[in-house]
Amino acid sequence: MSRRFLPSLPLTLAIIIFWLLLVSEINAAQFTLALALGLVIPLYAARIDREFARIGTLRPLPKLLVVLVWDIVMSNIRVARQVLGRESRIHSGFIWYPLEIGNIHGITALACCITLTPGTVTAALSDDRRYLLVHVLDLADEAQLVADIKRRYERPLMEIFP
Amino acid sequence: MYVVGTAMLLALWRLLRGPTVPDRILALDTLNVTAIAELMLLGMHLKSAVYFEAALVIAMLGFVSTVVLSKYVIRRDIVE
Amino acid sequence: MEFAIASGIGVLVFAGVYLVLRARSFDVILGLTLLSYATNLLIFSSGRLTVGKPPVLQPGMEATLANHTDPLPQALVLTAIVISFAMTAVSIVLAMRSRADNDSDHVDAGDVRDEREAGR
Amino acid sequence: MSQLPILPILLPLLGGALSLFVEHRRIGTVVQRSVAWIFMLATLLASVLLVARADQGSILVYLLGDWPARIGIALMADRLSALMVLATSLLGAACLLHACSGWDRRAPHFHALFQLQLMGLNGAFLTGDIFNLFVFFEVMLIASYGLLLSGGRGVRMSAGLHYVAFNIAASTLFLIALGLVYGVFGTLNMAELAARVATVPAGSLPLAKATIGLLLVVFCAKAALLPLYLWLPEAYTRAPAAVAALFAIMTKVGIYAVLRVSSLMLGDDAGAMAGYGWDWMLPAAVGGLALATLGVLAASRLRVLVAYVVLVSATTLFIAFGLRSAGTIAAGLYYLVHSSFVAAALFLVADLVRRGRGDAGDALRAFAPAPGVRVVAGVMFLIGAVSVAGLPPLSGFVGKTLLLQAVPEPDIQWAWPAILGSSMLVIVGLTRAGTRIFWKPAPLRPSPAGDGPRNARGRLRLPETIATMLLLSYGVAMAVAPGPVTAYARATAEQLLAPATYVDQVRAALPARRLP
Amino acid sequence: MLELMLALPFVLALVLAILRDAPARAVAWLAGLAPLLALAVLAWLTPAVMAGDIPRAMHEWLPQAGLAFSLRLDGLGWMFAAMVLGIGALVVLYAHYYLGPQEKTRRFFCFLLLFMGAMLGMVLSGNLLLTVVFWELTSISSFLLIGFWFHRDDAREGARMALTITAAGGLALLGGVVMIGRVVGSYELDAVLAAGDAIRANELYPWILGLVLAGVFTKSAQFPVHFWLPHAMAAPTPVSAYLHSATMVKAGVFLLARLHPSLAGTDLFFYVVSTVGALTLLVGAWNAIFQHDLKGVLAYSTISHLGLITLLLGLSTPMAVVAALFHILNHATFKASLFMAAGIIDHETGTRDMRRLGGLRRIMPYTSALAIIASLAMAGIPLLNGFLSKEMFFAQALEIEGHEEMRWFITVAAFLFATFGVAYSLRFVRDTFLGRGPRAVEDEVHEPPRFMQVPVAILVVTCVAVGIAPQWTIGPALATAASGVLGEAVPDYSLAVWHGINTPLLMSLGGVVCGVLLYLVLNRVLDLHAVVRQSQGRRLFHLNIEALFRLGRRFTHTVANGSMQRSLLWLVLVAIAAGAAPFVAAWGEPREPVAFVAQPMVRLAWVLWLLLVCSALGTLALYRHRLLAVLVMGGCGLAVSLTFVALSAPDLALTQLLVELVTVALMLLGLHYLPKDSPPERTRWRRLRDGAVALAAGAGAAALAWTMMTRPPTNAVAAEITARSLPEAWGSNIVNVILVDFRGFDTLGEITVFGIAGLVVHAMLRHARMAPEKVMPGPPIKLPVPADLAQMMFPLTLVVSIFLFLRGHNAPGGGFIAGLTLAVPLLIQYVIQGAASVETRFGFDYIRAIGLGLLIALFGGAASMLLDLPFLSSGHYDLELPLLGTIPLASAAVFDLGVYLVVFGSTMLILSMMGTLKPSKKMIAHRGTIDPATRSAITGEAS
Amino acid sequence: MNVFWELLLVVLLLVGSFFILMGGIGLVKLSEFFRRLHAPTKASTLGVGCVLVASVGYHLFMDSDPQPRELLIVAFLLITAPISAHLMSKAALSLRMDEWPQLPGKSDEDTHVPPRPDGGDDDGY
Ligand code: NA
Ligand code: NA
Repeated sequence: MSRRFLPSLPLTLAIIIFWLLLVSEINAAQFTLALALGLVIPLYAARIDREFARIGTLRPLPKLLVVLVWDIVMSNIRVARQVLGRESRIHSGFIWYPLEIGNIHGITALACCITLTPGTVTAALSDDRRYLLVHVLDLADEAQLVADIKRRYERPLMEIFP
Repeated sequence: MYVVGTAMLLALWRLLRGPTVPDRILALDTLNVTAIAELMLLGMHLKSAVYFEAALVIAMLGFVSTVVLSKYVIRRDIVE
Repeated sequence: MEFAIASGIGVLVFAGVYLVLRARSFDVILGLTLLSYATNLLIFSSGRLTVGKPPVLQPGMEATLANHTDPLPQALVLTAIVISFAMTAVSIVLAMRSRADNDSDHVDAGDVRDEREAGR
Repeated sequence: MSQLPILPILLPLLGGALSLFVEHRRIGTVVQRSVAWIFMLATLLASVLLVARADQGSILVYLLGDWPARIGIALMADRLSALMVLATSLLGAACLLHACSGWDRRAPHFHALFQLQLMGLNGAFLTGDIFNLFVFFEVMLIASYGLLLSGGRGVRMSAGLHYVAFNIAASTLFLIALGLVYGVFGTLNMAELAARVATVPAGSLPLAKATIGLLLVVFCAKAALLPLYLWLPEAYTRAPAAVAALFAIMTKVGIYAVLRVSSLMLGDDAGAMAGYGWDWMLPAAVGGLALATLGVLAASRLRVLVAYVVLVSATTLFIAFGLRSAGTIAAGLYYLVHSSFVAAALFLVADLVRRGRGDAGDALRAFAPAPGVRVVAGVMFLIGAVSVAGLPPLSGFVGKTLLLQAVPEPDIQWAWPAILGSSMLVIVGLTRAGTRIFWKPAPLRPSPAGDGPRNARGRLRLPETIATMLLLSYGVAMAVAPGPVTAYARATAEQLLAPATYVDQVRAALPARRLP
Repeated sequence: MLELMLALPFVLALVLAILRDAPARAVAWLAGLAPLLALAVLAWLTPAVMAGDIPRAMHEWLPQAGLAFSLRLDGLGWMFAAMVLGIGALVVLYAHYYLGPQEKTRRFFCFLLLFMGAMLGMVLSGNLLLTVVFWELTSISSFLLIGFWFHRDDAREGARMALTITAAGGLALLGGVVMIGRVVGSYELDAVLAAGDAIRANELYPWILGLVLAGVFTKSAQFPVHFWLPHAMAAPTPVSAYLHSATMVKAGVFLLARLHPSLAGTDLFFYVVSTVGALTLLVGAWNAIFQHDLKGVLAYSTISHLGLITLLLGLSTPMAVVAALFHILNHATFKASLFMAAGIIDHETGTRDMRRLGGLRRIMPYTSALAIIASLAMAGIPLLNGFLSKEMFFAQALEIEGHEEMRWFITVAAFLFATFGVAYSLRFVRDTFLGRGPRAVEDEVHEPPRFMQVPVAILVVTCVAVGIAPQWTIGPALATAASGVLGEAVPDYSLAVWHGINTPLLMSLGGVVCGVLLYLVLNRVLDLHAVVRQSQGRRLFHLNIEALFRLGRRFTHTVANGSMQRSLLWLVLVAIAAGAAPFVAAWGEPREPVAFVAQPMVRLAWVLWLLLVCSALGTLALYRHRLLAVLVMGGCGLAVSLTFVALSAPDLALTQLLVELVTVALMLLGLHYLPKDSPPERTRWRRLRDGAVALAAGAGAAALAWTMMTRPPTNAVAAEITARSLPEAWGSNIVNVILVDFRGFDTLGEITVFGIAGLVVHAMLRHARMAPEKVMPGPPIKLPVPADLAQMMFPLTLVVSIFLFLRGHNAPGGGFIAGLTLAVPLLIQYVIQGAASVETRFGFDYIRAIGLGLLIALFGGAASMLLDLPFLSSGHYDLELPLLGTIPLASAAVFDLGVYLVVFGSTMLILSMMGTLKPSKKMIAHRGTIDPATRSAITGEAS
Repeated sequence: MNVFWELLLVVLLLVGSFFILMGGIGLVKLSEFFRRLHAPTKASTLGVGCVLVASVGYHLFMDSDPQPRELLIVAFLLITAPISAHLMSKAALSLRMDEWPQLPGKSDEDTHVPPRPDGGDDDGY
């Protein structure tokens, strides 16, 4: 029943928050409207969604976010240095990142994390969803990088998207 | 603002210069992103909130042209 | 500012007209699109140029043209944009069909074909 | 508050929207056609009422949104508008009838597009706002693209491309002109514009002239005046019959707009702007007439010939209106209505011939169509040709005589030879076409290439015949009882030559609820 | 009564047209009924006319043009009416026997009655415009009659030639008549006839005369346009007997007689008319001698006699007019009978070629006798009617006063006329009826059915009767007719056969003798049978007409070859001219300085400017590589959007941005089916030309924009809108208020356009068979990561869309923007997930969405009409809800909802149609696949 | 307090602008597509993020529109940037830029896609 009328609670919540942020006023009317939207839109969105997110636990999320923001800032600085510095010192290249996580949302989130962190960008996902092709701006130690990604992002994500 | 403006010009240079198609797509994408920043700066400069919608729409949908162009490059047929 | 807009319009018209006079349907469509940018700018500038005074009324700000730019041309441009978009869509599809049916994307493809038929 | 002026716009819109709901294959053609006819007849009724109201002499001003005309949009139903709307509806009814013989099932969305085309035409005739005129131009044009292209293939597509691209370019120009109009005059209402044109400061005069000049160029392009007529023959030739027939009124929209703008803004009250543009338009009209006439002679297919006949009538109208006297304008209006009907009828006849001759189409060589078609089509062609060539006793003669009579003394020396000479050559062209199409016997043994009558589908469909006859009968009626039409045309011309009334009526129109 | 008389032929023609399967005899009876009944009416009116009365009938037709349906029967009209109807009745009788059973007699009689009616109308008409109407009707109906045997080339050509020439004359006549109307102020014949002096004194008189005479001469086959008449002989003989002897060709001289009181009496008239008449007379008579075709002889003889009549009318003396009228009657009788006889001969022997005929006297004695008598009348032999009028002509020629040279000229012409007339009559008689028997004709030649001869006999008897006892037979009629032209000025004249021995009689005798001699000499010396005379007129006409057609074709093909490039070039050129002309014209004039303060240009604006200009030029530079051009144009769109933002137009910027996105998508969708790049230009010259044109256009546009912006604005309207927006339209976003309220009607039209665009695209693509230009090998790619993200975004964009819609009235947004904001994310779904996958999940009837949107907008606007307010009058209502507080509701929002739906539906319809085209397998193979290895990274295309 | 916030805003703006500029410079300066891809997509993300946060703060204090709506822009950017990057790199890969000889400063390692560790075949990229 609840799947039918409430396909995705996170989505509903997101919509409500989203709406209230958008209108930037919190009163009864707007809240009712937000609620209505939050209930109705997922029903329609469900038609497009192929695989709805099933959330395991949200516990690792805060830590993941902090790590991510920190990484973004740090690697941004690094990239900035690289950009300003001499280009010949950069050694970039592709690596195939072996995935453990199988949930497509997890993969997506991981790909996002990799891409958002400067210095790495996901270029492709293999058809069998077992490898991510990652381009690395400055490829110093391939194994180290893979291990970092696994530790910092993939593990927490596997908890969130089992 | 001028800094961002400069960034836009750099992107424009890449857009016109190429050399490859993805480079130009990238430049267009960058133009979009810098435009958002520029709009917000303008909003601050003019103390006005009416630029929000424009920035929001660029942020939300500006990537569409990137997606469409890339897809064209990949497959020629953008809706398969 | 006025000079910039006027010259921008001029450049757009220049590029647009040149492309409109090309022989291939797609080039013509590109040209028409550029021309429609120019048109939009021109209509827009008919309300004269004002920076930072959008025609959105705010509480406490008197509803006069001192505080707001002329809204009418904006509405006109909006209509113009929509209409030219509709026309662009139709012309693109038409270019596709003409290409598919007449085996050429030359704008005068039909004539070429007619002549060929007549020559038979 | 009378809602009459807006009905010819809203009814087809409603009809078009509803058509979209009933056009599913399951619902069946009967329902589709019923919807189409209900709204067609309702529009016709509204136009008749509108003419009746307009003929009382006052100009109906309809303030949309209850805003004063200067800040909102006003519809203006004067005699001219009402006449054009009625002509459109009459023509539309016949075209619809013709289409109901089968084309409407082959062209997707035909009924919706058809109704919306009527909406566009009526809107263009009724609006009193120049930007709104643009909008309705576009409604009309895009619907015409649809009607032209829907269900078509092959060469029609490239002809369509020409038509569409040219019109888009012209519309772009229209927009540029409109931008200038607002920038220079600060208003879009045509009556207000008329008032402001007269008081334009000397410093702005060249700009104002350029603005109005560009507007006129656009309208002339739509009206297919020299040298902007090159788009017309192809487009009209390739269109399906019912659509080509409806297109007969499309060039008239451009002429209407020229007449409207020039009578309002370039009239005698317009100060330094009075008469601007006509110095160029009259020679262009004469040149256009010459070329159109040559086109009639050159035509290798009946459709092309009729398309050039449309051009001949359009350019003749420019001459009539360009002489700018009440008499010539009145004659021109009569001629306008008549020529729309007759040209439309000829398009339908051409289609009959095309079908009746199988592979030979409507080419002006070869032979007569199948006997079943030949007689009826021949008689209808004869009537149409006599009308359009200006031979008595049909409407063309009346129009031509009125025009000849009204040409002012000093202009006789060029206007008469132009009019009579073109008539003469049109007769030559039509005679040749008629004798070749209806009088030439089919070869006894069809050649193996297949251009014999083997493929002829020599069967008349009743709606087609009735539709053609209906159109012809409009013309015949205009000839048998020309009094009302000419009287109306005369009154219209006088109304047009007194634009001050128009301006005053607009300014005097008060909103129902709002402050003025 | 006059109406009845005139209506009879038309009504019966209609009856014939309607009756489908009537037997031939009934058809003939019905056809004959028209002239017979009309004759009865005429007879009933005759006493009054003879008494000098003029019966009239008057009905308004088009008073504004002076065109009235007014009929009047004066003497002249009476004479012609009698002739038209009398000979008409005989022709019907004759034709019934002439036309074979397989002929379409019904149609023939229908046309014939039509013609009879037209001719009758012309002679009865009391209004000059009405005369023109009937005049042209005779042209049209004679065209149909001449072309009756339309399967024959000569019939078609003859008909066309006749129509072309006579219709041209008709147009000239129309011009002349309208001029007469200008001078006189009325077209009523009475007024015109009374205003002769005014007409002759008017400076337009030469024009009037020229135009009217052009009509007269063409109709009556006068030199040099006489050549149509012989070619009209392709008509069935009854037609020739009727039209080309008695009626249609007489229409011209009728009109000349009719307008004689108004136009005649000047030197110009005298010289022109009599010279043309004299020339025609000679040319016709001379040519008649050399014809081999029976009808050819008769046709040229007719030309000659028409020339005589014209000449007489040109002489203008009362006596000459009487002679003209007399000769009209005489000629009608003998020529009609001769034509009929020729028809009988043709009918019976199968040929009209005199070289193959002869000796018919023995085979068909009765017909021969009649024909010989009629020929003698034609030759002007005494005791026949032709002699009398010829005598009068001679007398008039000798009596010309004041124009010595004309007197000589015309007298000589008269003598030659007599001579030639005798010669060709002689030839006609001898070659046909005398001598050896017919050669190479079908056997069994015999007399025709008796009733076929009756009309001939009647006519011949008339000839003889008039010739013997003119005063007794024709006197009253002639007097009546003459009074119709001359009024009170009818001279005393004697219609006696014998006037004593005088110069005219001697001339006649001399003519007969010379004629016989001429014939003998010609026959011996030249061997008449061997002379083949080409009609120069026909050849010239043909050449001219063909030249005309060729000219038309050449012009049309060079000017209007259907080239779109040329159309557009002209449009641009004309626009440049129209824009520049006023400035060029005002170049030298002093210009007042304009108080103009430019907006300051910040450096950032230059960035935008650079972006705009560079990407515009970039597009231009890269246009041949289409993908790149689209890409760079994206920068252009962005620049325009940002310009709008910078210049205080957020709504515009949003719209431009969204439209830009969709446009790029559309272009790429289209590009899949179009060649990847444009071939290089053909010629450098063309590039330069277009470049120059474009440069001029660009400079012009910039100059116009600059000039406009430097003028002080006149924005009272904008000020009023701004002030009234919130209090009266309840919206803070003035642009949106304008869109849905002040100028909501524009928006209604605009969404209609948009909706139609969707429909058009749908209609064009639904059954289209298209093949992509090139296809990539391999299956469609899957994009799981972007798909997942996009899927996450979709509900959020939906929220934004609703937000933009709801807030639009007070902040940037509104139905249009919101609709696109909804459509674009869906487009992304199409792109990333593939169309099939989206459409199966998100089945949406876009067409109905468009319809629904239009309906909602319509009803939203029309709601106010219930309150008797105009369409689109906005209402405003604050909905008080217990928990939620006040919710403002504006009727404009309903309208905007319609906009929203239409925009969404139409955009999606377009995108989905373009995205889901299913190409045919065959066509893919035709165009081939792309080898990824050959693609260039620079253009993205296979090289 | 105010000074502190203002200072923070200024710092945010400076940082944001700096990174945006970095993106632009990187876009122009770097020699090869995949390297260029790094610079703007992320530098811009952080840069724009900073600017937006600054904007939120600014409007909060300037009281012109004291709402944190700009955060939504950040959210959207974070979602869309990976999509763009992903597709652009796919596009670049599909054009096989590694086989294109003339790029300046190009080294093999940059554009050479190593074989999959498990030897799997992946044509689709
Ligand atoms: Na709009
Ligand atoms: Na609007």
